[in-house]
Amino acid sequence: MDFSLDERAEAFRAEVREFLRAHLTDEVRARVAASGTYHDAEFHRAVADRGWIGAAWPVEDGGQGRDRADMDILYEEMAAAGAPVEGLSVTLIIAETIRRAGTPAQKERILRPVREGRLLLSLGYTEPDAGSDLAAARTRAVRDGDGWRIDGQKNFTTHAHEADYVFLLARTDPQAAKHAGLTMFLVPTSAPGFSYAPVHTLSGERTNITYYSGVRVGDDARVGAEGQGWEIVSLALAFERGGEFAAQLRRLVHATVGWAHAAGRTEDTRLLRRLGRVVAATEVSRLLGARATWLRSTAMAGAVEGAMAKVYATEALLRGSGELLDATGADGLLGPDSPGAAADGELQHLYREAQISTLYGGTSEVLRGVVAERRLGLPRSRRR
Amino acid sequence: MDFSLDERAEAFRAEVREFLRAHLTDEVRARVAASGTYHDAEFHRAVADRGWIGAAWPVEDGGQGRDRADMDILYEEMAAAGAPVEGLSVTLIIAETIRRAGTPAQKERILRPVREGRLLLSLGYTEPDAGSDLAAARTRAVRDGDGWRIDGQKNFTTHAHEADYVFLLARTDPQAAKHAGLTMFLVPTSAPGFSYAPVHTLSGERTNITYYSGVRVGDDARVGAEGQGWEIVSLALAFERGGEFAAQLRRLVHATVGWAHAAGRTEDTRLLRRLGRVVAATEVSRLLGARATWLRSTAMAGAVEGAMAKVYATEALLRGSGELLDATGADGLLGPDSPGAAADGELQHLYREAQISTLYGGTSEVLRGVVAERRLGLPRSRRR
Amino acid sequence: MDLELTADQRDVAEAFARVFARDSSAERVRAAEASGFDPALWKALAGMGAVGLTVPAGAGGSGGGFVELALVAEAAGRRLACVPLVEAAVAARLLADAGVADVAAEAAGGERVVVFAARPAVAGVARLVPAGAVADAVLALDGDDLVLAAGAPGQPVRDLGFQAAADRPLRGDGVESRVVASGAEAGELWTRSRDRWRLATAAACAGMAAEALDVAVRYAAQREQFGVPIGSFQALQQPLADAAMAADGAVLVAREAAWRHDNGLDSWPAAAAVAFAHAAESAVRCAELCLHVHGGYGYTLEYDAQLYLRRAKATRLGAGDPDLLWEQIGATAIGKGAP
Amino acid sequence: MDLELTADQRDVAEAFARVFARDSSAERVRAAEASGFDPALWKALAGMGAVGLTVPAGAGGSGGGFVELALVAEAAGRRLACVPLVEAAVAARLLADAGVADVAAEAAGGERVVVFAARPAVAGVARLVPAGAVADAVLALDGDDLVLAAGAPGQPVRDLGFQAAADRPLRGDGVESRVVASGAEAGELWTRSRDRWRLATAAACAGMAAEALDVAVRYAAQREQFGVPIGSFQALQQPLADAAMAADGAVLVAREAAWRHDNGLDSWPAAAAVAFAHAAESAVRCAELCLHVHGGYGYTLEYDAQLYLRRAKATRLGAGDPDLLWEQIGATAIGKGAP
Repeated sequence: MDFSLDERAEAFRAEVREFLRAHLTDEVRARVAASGTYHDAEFHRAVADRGWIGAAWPVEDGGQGRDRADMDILYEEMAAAGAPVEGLSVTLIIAETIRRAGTPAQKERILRPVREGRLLLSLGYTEPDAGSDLAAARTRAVRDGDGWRIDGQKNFTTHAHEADYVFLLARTDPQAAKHAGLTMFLVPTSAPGFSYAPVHTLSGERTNITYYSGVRVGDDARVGAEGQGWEIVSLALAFERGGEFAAQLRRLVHATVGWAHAAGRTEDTRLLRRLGRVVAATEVSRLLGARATWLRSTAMAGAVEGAMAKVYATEALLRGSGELLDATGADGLLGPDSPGAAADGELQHLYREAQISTLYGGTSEVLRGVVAERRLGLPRSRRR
Repeated sequence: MDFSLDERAEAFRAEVREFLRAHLTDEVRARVAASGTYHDAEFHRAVADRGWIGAAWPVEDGGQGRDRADMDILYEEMAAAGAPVEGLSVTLIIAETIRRAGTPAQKERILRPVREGRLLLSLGYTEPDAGSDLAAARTRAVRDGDGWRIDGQKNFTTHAHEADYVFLLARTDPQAAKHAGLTMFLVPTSAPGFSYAPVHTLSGERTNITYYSGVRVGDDARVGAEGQGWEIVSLALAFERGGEFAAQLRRLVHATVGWAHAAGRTEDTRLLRRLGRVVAATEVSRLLGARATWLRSTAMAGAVEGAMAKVYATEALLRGSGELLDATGADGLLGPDSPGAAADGELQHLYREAQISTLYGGTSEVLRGVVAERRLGLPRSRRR
Repeated sequence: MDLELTADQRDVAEAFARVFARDSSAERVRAAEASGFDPALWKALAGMGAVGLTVPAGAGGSGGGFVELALVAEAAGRRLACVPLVEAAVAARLLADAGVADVAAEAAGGERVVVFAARPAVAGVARLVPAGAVADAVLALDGDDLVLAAGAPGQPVRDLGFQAAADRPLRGDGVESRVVASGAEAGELWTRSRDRWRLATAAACAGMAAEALDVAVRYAAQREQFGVPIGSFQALQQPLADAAMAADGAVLVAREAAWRHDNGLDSWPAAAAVAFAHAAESAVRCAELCLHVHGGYGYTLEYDAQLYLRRAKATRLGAGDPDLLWEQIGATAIGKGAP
Repeated sequence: MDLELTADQRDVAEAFARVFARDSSAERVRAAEASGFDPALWKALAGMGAVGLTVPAGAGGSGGGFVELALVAEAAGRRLACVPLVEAAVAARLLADAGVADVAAEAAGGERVVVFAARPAVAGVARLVPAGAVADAVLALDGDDLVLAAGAPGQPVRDLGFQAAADRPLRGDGVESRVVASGAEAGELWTRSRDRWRLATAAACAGMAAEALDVAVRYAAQREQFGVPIGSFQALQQPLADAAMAADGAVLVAREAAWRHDNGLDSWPAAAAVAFAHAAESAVRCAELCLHVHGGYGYTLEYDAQLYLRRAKATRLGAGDPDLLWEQIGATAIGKGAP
């Protein structure tokens, strides 16, 4: 039993922190706040310049052969610092899927530009009537000559307005069983017939609704075989991790501690009790996340454990951010854009953001069902 | 809108309190604690002597024609004082059902002795394999000459060892649909073939498992028509109320306030916060219960509202008793039988008792489902 | 006991429900969101006598009770009305109680927007007063003095609850201060008004809780996932049922507190504290659940869930750290000794 | 990072799991319930070196670490062992650290039952010490002194957790007192031992949480209601899944705290506080849920659910009001300043 990260990993953490001090400037933060996009092209390229995009890929794929734990450190530190890392994160999930399941030509087209920070990818899974039920997608892709014609609509295609491709789940066989009639595509956002409209959210983050109106793509846009869309989604979902959420809790602790000192509340027992609970939840979340990473690194699966880490951390974030905001009283009414805001509005911002955390990447209810069935071995509930 | 109880009702409350001061002696309390039975024959008869058993029945049925609110006051004050009122409560639920659905001969046999405190009745619904699913009862009643032969087993037949009858739900037609093959009986505990074994519980309360081995009863033991057992159970369930649970919360507040004074903890903010929450929950529970009673008195139903009052109060009791016990720290380790126990062990006792409160009379999960369907109009969940 | 509204009460509740449905529709709330104040709605309410509802008829009001105010506040909460109804109604009544007849009449009629600050001022400034960015005057406790401070509206901030919150200095340049009461009298007047603010705001919170729940239930009943309405999943039914208990309880405790007040029962301030603590918590709980039930949509600004969440959380925060209130309720129970 | 146990650690865990399965079966626990102490189990554990596990080999122990003790405590918690394993192991190590060689050796070998009191004495009495009703001696902080008080076992009480709790006077008639350390040294020794008690007791709580959850899941998977296993209802699956996260988390935080201790990291006392706070809460939560999942049966003395509930709640209460610990954890985070 060894809970330590090895020396190399610790050195990497130090390197990431140093990088953030240099590159996560107030200017970058201001741009992110103004755009509502948790992606910043300049910052993104600086990360790429270090070779950290795809750093866990083998050297023959252009990576640095780092372990997964290193990537976790990267995400964790970035999330804890509030760096704009969502575009990077989504891009890597898709690129990783291409690396495993793409054609040589797709890898050629995608992997190097991704590594170099020149290509941004976005997810097109969910639809207005689908929500958590991804396999209910109705966006159609129809054979058209040697390619495909795509018509439909996707929700929550974050970064679509600056991305190069959408990783799009479409129905290619409406006669086939729900999960069997799907195929995955990589649709260029430059294609005629593609458009988007911004969707603004409670935390100020911007996402998009994307429209596909007679969008033509070649067959080389297809990822995986026809009818294998669900397998590709499942593969991609396995690359979503939970480490960021423990890091969000760290951000919450950090902001609260800073505020307590600034506001002279370091001995307020009401605050201390609530903070103590969040500190403990942070440690538990960190370890649940670390366990999932370790299991994945040893090829002992880890998907259910990842779900556990995600639900535990995000529920703690929702509850804890609400309670710590309560501790600020009326000063908590002010957000990041108001002078005199408690913790510069960070607590309020985290409370707003926390509302979505228990929903995306699988709602808490769906994931608890996964845990009940696959970790506890309980009989399947009659969900569908 | 008028939240007051009328003067007559308030006078009745005062009368009940005065009665409790006179009759709920330390001797009675000691007997209850020793026997684990929340019924005390002497106390029960004293209640009967006041005419309070069946007091809400019309005068022609031997009652006092009181309103339901009076009966609620009676139960509430008794529960808040910790009086042994469970035997009385169960007896009245059954007697009320007989009064509505029994034959004239059954009414003759049951109602007067019940009113006079000479007859105790107990419930035989649930079975080892049935639990919440009462309609799954397997205890068999088979036609046998002009009567019935009963074989089977019932769980949680509280007071069976001192009761005169068990109100027994039995399967008379195993071929019929689950809910259609049931019939209700009033089985004398003096019948040959009836036996019981005590079952002891976490709170020290005693209940019983009852056995029926070739028990012979006449057809006059049947309550309602053959095959109508489920209708009779439903009728009886409607007479279960929720008022006692708000009273249990009052007991919890009372015990905590007493302890805070005795232990010099009246300014402990940790205690005050938790107490404040329980005080609020007590008020909310009281009003939810009063609403259900009021709706019933105006014949606007009130069953769903009763379920809401029950779940709210019992969940608050479970949470609140646990948190207030926490506030006592290590002194809470001692129970009612140990000198030096915090609050004379009452907080620990209430915490133990609270564990069953969210289970009997419908589990919180089942009742929340009822609320979701009947109060919120949500589609039926796939429970069965 | 009779929980049914009287005919008069029903008339009040229904009349105002109609007004808010028309003049505080989702579109109107969104239009008023940036400023936190809807002047047309204010005018409509003032015209119906809502602001002076509890001010005696002789003092320029309608001579109603807090039960009626609670019913109006409940309806306002349901529609997230962008007006300081409770703050102004409590201020007008306070001014009438204190014998400041001229201002009381103007305040009651709504010609001047005068609002009560539910937290004492600190260093001569009433901080983040709801409607402080639009009010003509603020009534606040400044040390031992109860001060009516008129002057230019405060600098608006983007407050969580779009309530036109702003700091209001009680003295200094451009502020016309008038001490309405001092010492023990000021304390008594202020405490009584704070408790009235609590009970009426509790009613507003109860309305928010009930409406957020209704919005969630309507969505859950029609939204399908995995081939069935999501409202048929026990995983959502269970928390929705719990929310229904909390919301119904909030309506009951708020109305009862108002009833106790109007019937002169000594217990009304304690009831007001319980009502506010429970109703404010329930509003946040129902709004969070409402957002969650809506999935990703709930998080977008296009849906109303986030509006309920923000107003509910802000209303709760506006009274200060909720723990202090729970402690106060506990202390009251202990102070009464063993019941 | 490698969360797998080493071969040695696995041997320890498995060997003790076997011992507890045999010598702390449900029957044995019930037999020991009245006294709160199972002498035969004690003897078996002592014979395997469990009591002196962390005492250096030269001082009569096995020279193991707190990771091993945590693994044994976890197994003990799973089986509700009726022995003061953690209290005695911590006491033996403290005596060795303090150089009280003779008693340390006897305590480590289990010939004398010497237990550590995790709360300071009040007015010269160590109150409600687990195993105080059977121990030959108690180690407790009495003001500025760390006192070893030998004497007749205390008067047993019927404690919630069937842990043979009793008050132990540290001086007076029939008590042989020995001051082991004084002043700052006593405070340091005691605090370090209290933190060790926390991490090992956290492990015991994690074991209770995990086992109570397993018991609940096994029952939910086989018990049928309404024609299907109750474990297929989302209404039970959801809280069971939450309990699994809490329980797995408890095992991880407890083991990591022990690992930090053994690796000499300065952060181990803070980790021990977090581990105890979380694991004790999780144990109560899992036990309450276990009882609830069993329906009426869980409430009867025939089923084990109530035993887990009582031991879990008692272990938590035994450390005092949990709020104080949460506050301490918060204060530690604040004390470190902005991280």
